Amino acid sequence: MNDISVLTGGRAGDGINSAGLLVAHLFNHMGYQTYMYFDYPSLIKGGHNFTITRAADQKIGAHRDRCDYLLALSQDSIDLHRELIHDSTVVLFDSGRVQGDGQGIPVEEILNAEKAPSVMGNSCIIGAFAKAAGIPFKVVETVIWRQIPKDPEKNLIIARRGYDAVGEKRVIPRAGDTCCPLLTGNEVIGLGLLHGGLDAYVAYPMTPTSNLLHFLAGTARDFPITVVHPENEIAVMLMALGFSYAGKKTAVGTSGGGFCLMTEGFSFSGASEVPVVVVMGQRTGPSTGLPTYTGQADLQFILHAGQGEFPRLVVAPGDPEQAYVWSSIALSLAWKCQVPAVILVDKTLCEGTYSLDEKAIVVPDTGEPEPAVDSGPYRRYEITGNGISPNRHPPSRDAVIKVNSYAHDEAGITTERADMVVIMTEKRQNKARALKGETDLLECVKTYGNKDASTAILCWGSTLLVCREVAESRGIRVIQPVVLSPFPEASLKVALSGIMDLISVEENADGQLRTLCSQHGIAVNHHIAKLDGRPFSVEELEARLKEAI
Amino acid sequence: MNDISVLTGGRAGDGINSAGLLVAHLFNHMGYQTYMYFDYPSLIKGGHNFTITRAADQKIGAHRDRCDYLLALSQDSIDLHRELIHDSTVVLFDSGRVQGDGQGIPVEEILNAEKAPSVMGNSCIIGAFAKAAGIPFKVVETVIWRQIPKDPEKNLIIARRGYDAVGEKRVIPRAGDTCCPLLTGNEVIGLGLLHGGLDAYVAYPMTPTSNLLHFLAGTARDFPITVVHPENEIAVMLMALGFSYAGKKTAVGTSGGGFCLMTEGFSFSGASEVPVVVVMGQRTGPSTGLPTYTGQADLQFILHAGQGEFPRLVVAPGDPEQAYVWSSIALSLAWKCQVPAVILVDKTLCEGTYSLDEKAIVVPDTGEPEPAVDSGPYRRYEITGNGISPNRHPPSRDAVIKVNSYAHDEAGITTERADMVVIMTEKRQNKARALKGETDLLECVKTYGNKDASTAILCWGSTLLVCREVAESRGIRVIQPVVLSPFPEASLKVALSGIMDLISVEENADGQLRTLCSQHGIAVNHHIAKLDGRPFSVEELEARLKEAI
Amino acid sequence: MPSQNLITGAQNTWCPGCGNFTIQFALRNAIQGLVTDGIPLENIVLVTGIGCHAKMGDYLDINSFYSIHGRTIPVATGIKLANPDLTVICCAGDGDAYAEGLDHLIFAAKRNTDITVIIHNNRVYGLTTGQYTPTSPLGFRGKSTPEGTPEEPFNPLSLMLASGAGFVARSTSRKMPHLAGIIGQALRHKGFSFIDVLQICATYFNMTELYDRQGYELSGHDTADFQAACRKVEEWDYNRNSPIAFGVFYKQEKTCFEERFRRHQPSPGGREEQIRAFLERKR
Amino acid sequence: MPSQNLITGAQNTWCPGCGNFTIQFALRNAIQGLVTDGIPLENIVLVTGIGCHAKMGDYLDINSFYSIHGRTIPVATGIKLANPDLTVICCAGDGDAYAEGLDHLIFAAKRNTDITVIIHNNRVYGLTTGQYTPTSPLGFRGKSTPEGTPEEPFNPLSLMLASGAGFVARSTSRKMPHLAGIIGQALRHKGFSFIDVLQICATYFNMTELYDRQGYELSGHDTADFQAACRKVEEWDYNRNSPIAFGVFYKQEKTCFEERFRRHQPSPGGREEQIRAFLERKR
Ligand SMILES: Cc1ncc(C[n+]2csc(CCOP(=O)(O)OP(=O)(O)O)c2C)c(N)n1
Ligand SMILES: Cc1ncc(C[n+]2csc(CCOP(=O)(O)OP(=O)(O)O)c2C)c(N)n1
Ligand code: SF4
Ligand code: SF4
Ligand SMILES: [Mg+2]
Ligand SMILES: [Mg+2]
Repeated sequence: MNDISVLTGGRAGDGINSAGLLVAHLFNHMGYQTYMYFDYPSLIKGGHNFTITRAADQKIGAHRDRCDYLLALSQDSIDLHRELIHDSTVVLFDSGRVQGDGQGIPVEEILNAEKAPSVMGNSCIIGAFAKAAGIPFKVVETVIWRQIPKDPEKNLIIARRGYDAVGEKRVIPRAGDTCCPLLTGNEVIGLGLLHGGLDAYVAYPMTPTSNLLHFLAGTARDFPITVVHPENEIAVMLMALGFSYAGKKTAVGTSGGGFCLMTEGFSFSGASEVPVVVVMGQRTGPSTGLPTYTGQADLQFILHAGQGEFPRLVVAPGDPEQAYVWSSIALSLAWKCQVPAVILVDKTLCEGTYSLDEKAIVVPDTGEPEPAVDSGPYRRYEITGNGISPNRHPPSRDAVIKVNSYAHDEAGITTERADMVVIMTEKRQNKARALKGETDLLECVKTYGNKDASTAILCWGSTLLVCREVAESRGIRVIQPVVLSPFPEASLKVALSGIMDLISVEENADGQLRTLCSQHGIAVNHHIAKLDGRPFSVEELEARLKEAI
Repeated sequence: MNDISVLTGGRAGDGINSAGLLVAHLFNHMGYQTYMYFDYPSLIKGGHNFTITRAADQKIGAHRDRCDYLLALSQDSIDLHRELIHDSTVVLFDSGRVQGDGQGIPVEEILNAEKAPSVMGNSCIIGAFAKAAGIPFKVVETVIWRQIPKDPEKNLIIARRGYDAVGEKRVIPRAGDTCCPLLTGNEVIGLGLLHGGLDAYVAYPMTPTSNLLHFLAGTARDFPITVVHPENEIAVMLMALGFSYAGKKTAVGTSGGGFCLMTEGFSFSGASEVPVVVVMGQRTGPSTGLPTYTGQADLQFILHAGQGEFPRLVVAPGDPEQAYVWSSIALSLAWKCQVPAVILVDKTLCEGTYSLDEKAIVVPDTGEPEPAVDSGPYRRYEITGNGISPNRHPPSRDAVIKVNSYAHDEAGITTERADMVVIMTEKRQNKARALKGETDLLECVKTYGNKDASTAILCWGSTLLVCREVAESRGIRVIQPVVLSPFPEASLKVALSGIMDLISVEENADGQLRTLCSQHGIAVNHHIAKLDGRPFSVEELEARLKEAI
Repeated sequence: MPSQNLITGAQNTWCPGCGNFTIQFALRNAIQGLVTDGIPLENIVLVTGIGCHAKMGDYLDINSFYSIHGRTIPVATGIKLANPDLTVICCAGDGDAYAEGLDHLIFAAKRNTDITVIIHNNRVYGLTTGQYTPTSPLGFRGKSTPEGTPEEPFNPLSLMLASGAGFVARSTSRKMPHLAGIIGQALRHKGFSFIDVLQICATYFNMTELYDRQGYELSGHDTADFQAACRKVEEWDYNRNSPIAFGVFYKQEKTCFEERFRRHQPSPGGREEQIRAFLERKR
Repeated sequence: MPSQNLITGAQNTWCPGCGNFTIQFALRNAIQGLVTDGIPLENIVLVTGIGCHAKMGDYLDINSFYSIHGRTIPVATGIKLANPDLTVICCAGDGDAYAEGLDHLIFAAKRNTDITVIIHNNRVYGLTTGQYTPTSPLGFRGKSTPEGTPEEPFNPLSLMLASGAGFVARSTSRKMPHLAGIIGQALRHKGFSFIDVLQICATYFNMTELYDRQGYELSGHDTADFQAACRKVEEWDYNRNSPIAFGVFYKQEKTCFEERFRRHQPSPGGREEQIRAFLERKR
């Protein structure tokens, strides 16, 4: 079995993310499945950035605690990662900047000789890596032509110089013929929303969803969508509700701190039945915390955010294919059921780069909202069997469309009548049932690994792939609820049949999914927590699991 | 047993609240325990307002579905309350405005004759009521002198005219000699905070806590406190944190919508360990909902508000004495443990008026924070045994005091180091334990009613008094957790011993306390919900309980 | 099917003598004027905040979005961006738009979003029973400031001019035809239009006498002259008792926010093809 | 015990060439000047937002409150009200104070809270890697606006003058002594002081050439003349390439916010007696 890890390190501003991505593309064109973790502090230049690009024969989404190649553009890249280096690690470094054991490449000299700008240094290192790994230069050519739009010719010359500067060290074989698109989670979420019919995206920048804003702003060239970056998150949420009222399928994106500012509008969406989708990218909290690191500590907040009670859809995709599918579903169901929806993700998924398995992307048809039946004057909150009223948008001839944050009657006029308040609360409860009916048609709980095992890992969100990898190697089961509200209690209980030992793996201290399960009478025996903002490595989870069982 | 209800109704602007309060004061001076419910829609003039003033021999805090006296200043006051009127109801009305069966009083004529302004109409009706109820005029005199600071003489003349205009109808006996202070929940909370050492109060007006702002703004004449009403709730929360950093014990007040805007600052308080107390008055949601009606649908939101995980104190007093005691405790413990605290109340408690039992107010001494030991340079987040660091305030010689919303080291400097992030998370967990240790010393769970019963009502907040009344008459138990975070699981389980049938009574649809209990392995058999914003009447809860058991 | 007079059946709960009645009818008349001009009624949307003013959403029988406190403008911006054919009006309070959500107001002016904002400036929080607002005079004794406010008011017109607003006007609920006229002009102005309406709060801040005594209608004022507008709006600082001008202070057409968004024509292959093309580039 | 040079040991992570270095040392020097004047160092508090600018809180070895994004000013206001003896300084970003939390800035000016606000106006969101802010020029291609921004910038100085600010100045990270001087004046001004610092963002918006070419120091300008200040700040609109003046545009002493709060002397009986008296009245 092939399993290769490449650590690429340098300072912020050195383009480490791009370098790691080129490595991933090389593997991709060698027929591998890839995953790239990007670790960076909250600063713009300097500091220490690194990527771990991993390649394997089967789907992966976690890094390992060792590296086979280390590409060092800074001294820290070696000094800070000594524990990842083992005897057969191939260390390549920019000899102008780094001292160490391994193979130095005189990047600056090469660039000077070719009169190339310093940004092309990465191509030099990548060339050297390819040679050391025995990757044919043709593959380098393909990747550079495809992935470096700016002056690929010159970059190729530089890469060739790097290629020629070193010898073959540790040859990696071709693994197959597949060549997947490599995408970040943010890009996949964006595409899923676009697939679902997104008309508008409104966001204020905040890690880890800023890149979703950037991505969608860029796609506004190709897709009929409007992307707005307003003055703050309160404006974001309320603008989105304005778009929605006017008939546009709209999403917003943020992280915990920004979501706090959206909660009032979120409750408003619930009360007024003006739908909206929130892409909520978790990072390490509380408060500003570690802005560029990951976490899963906002689940309970998201489940209960906003004053009062109203149905909400919360989905937590665990891998890029789920992210595509469930982003699309979240948008469709939010509009079908006229509820707010949250796509709850985190830095790992948002900013990780994955090989996308296009065949695994099958978006179920969630059906269209029932068409408005025109009987009598239009009433925005008409009482119907399932609690969902015809949703019309201005301009709509002969219809006066009134939405309202106050308790209201069917026409949307404010009321303080006790009976009407109860009727509208029951309407929302009816809608909650309708929403549950919709999600019951979908595969809300996924099961992986050994279906006969009596031990299972329970996880949610981006830890899925590390849990799968560890579970598969240990012959245990993985159970992942993708939908967290409405809670898929019945399907989860089915998925749990035969399980004697249930271990939750969550990047939080409280065991928030565990708590949610206990509300539904599902006992979790152990909670494996992770608190430092770094995702689990395969080895770390393996060790933690060993302690637990 | 004496049990008398008086409904006073009129239009907004007629001073119905004051009229009802005068009735309460009459009862108070007749030796009764009183409670007054004030029902009003969200408008300033017109509409229909009413109070139900109830008097009994023992402590009460709920209204009944019948009235013994009806004082009608508007036609609606009779027409909308027919179901409360029974054969022996004494109906008194302003004959200039109302037509009906009962005794009319020519208020306008009397005022004209005495050249009194129209605001004095209430005194006329009150006089009439006193006569009808056989209350000696001396009592009227006492009450008017004490409670009407503006021109009591003239008011007394008018009251006398009312007194003389009717005959005795249904005489209520003197019940005793006690004469309690009559206070609204807001006033009691304010006093409790002042008792606890409040230095500053910051709020933006929002029902049902606006009157707490007004009350404290008024007390700034007598107490050394600063009261600020800033531009919005975001400013409120952050200003409060500024006060707190500078060494002032500070509280803020709001309702759900305003709290949404405070959640980001709330998480900041948790992360930076800059304490603050939030008085959170629930009303009917979601969103703007019914601003002047009650509800208990924000519990789960409050328990989880803000991104990330951090300890918080949440107390939900159920009667005015608890409100006093626990407001004081919340402030003390928030400062002792350096955590954010929430006093979770609702419109019923905030705006209801109660006879305050001063003897029942015993504020436990929660002790002082450990004094700062000066060893080496001051570090705001010094790691200590219990997670609580010395809290110094500028100006503080030779100390640099740094607080920080980012993950930080002991000195308060931003860090992104994985190990330090874990250390600080563990510090917060330690503090959570310290906080739990503090609350474990207090009576976090209250038990009332029949201690041998196998059936119990589980309630929280302002429903306590209606539950007590019903439970005592049915011989069952009432269990009320006053502290909701940290959850007093052990004490609650002790309180539940012998209980076979547990019924939660909550003014929400989801059964939010029930959910919380189920997380702790406590099963609630029935949930009695109330959704219309009106508090339970005694009769209604009795009937609902009968259905349930 | 909206009613002929554009008034719903909802029970009106403003206090007797409240200036909101005047604003209601002035706005109704201005809207009827637009409809006469050929704007379909269904193309008009009213966004309101929370406060006494906001009940307008219940009372006018037109499309309405009864928002939350302080948040008329972002909603209106979203609606306008979603469909620039709509005529979007905000009825906001002074607590609403000058305190809780001031930032949005400034950004609407800056962006020149083509919406009309009517501030029911009664200089008090009406619905929460009488606290000071950013335009209450210094020393105002409201319920939250029993000893008098500790701050001077700001001048919303100066703020709007400094923010780039292209239509800045003031009127009052004491002058129904004047107000209707100004609203009519604002609705027809292409770009952001701002009207500060000095509204009588009969219950908590009845300035009838002041506005009647000090108020006068602007005449001979050059609405194209920015400097002149700045000087004119400074005449009254919302605090002292100088003359109070009513009318349009400044008017200038500029490119609107929504015009600066490229409206993309869906490509022939549709979304799926675009997605496939994108994925292809990522291989 | 703060270090002699007032710089902590925290690793500095600003980009090489970043204007924040200049601001850091200018502020440090100005603070040292205050201390020389006799203000105890421990009486000085720095409040920062979130952004590159905000790292100042880590780097200066003085009391600091590293707040959340957009929220320096309410915190500073709370601190100042709590203890008027403190000297409170805000280091805020343009995203921070002009977008996320603009309302607070205007209210601080309106109230004349005696704090000093330094805006690190690099006209870009630095820490979130380069999006437009309210002072970026029209058409700025940031990551959220790859086709160029759809809005014109506003002029923060005009806004501050319209909001009632009593000290309005501009400087730049290109002029360290000038900046230190202006900060020194601001710190000594009794009342709200505002400094817009045109700061170089070496990475995302390097305006060195523009500021050096177009910038000049105000001289012969009457800082007591409000009208003149208004005209002067309009000279450059943060969009086009007109001359850019640095210096104090306006300066006026007025009553401060915190002075208008009655500071009550605790009554002899203390709280308990007051509470008892209150209860007595409620019987
Ligand atoms: C977030 C939030 N804070 C506070 C309130 C309570 N509230 C309702 S109306 C109002 C003030 C209204 O004042 P203004 O906007 O001037 O409107 P007016 O009633 O004077 O027309 C407030 C503070 C609220 N609904 N939402
Ligand atoms: C509520 C919230 N929204 C968004 C962010 C993300 N964020 C961090 S810094 C920043 C922008 C900083 O820009 P600016 O204030 O101009 O500071 P600079 O980095 O340019 O100094 C943003 C949007 C946040 N931390 N909090
Ligand atoms: S309180 Fe004032 S603004 Fe509100 S309805 Fe009454 S008069 Fe009008
Ligand atoms: S991104 Fe710009 S503002 Fe931030 S540190 Fe770098 S140069 Fe300075
Ligand atoms: Mg108002
Ligand atoms: Mg900036």
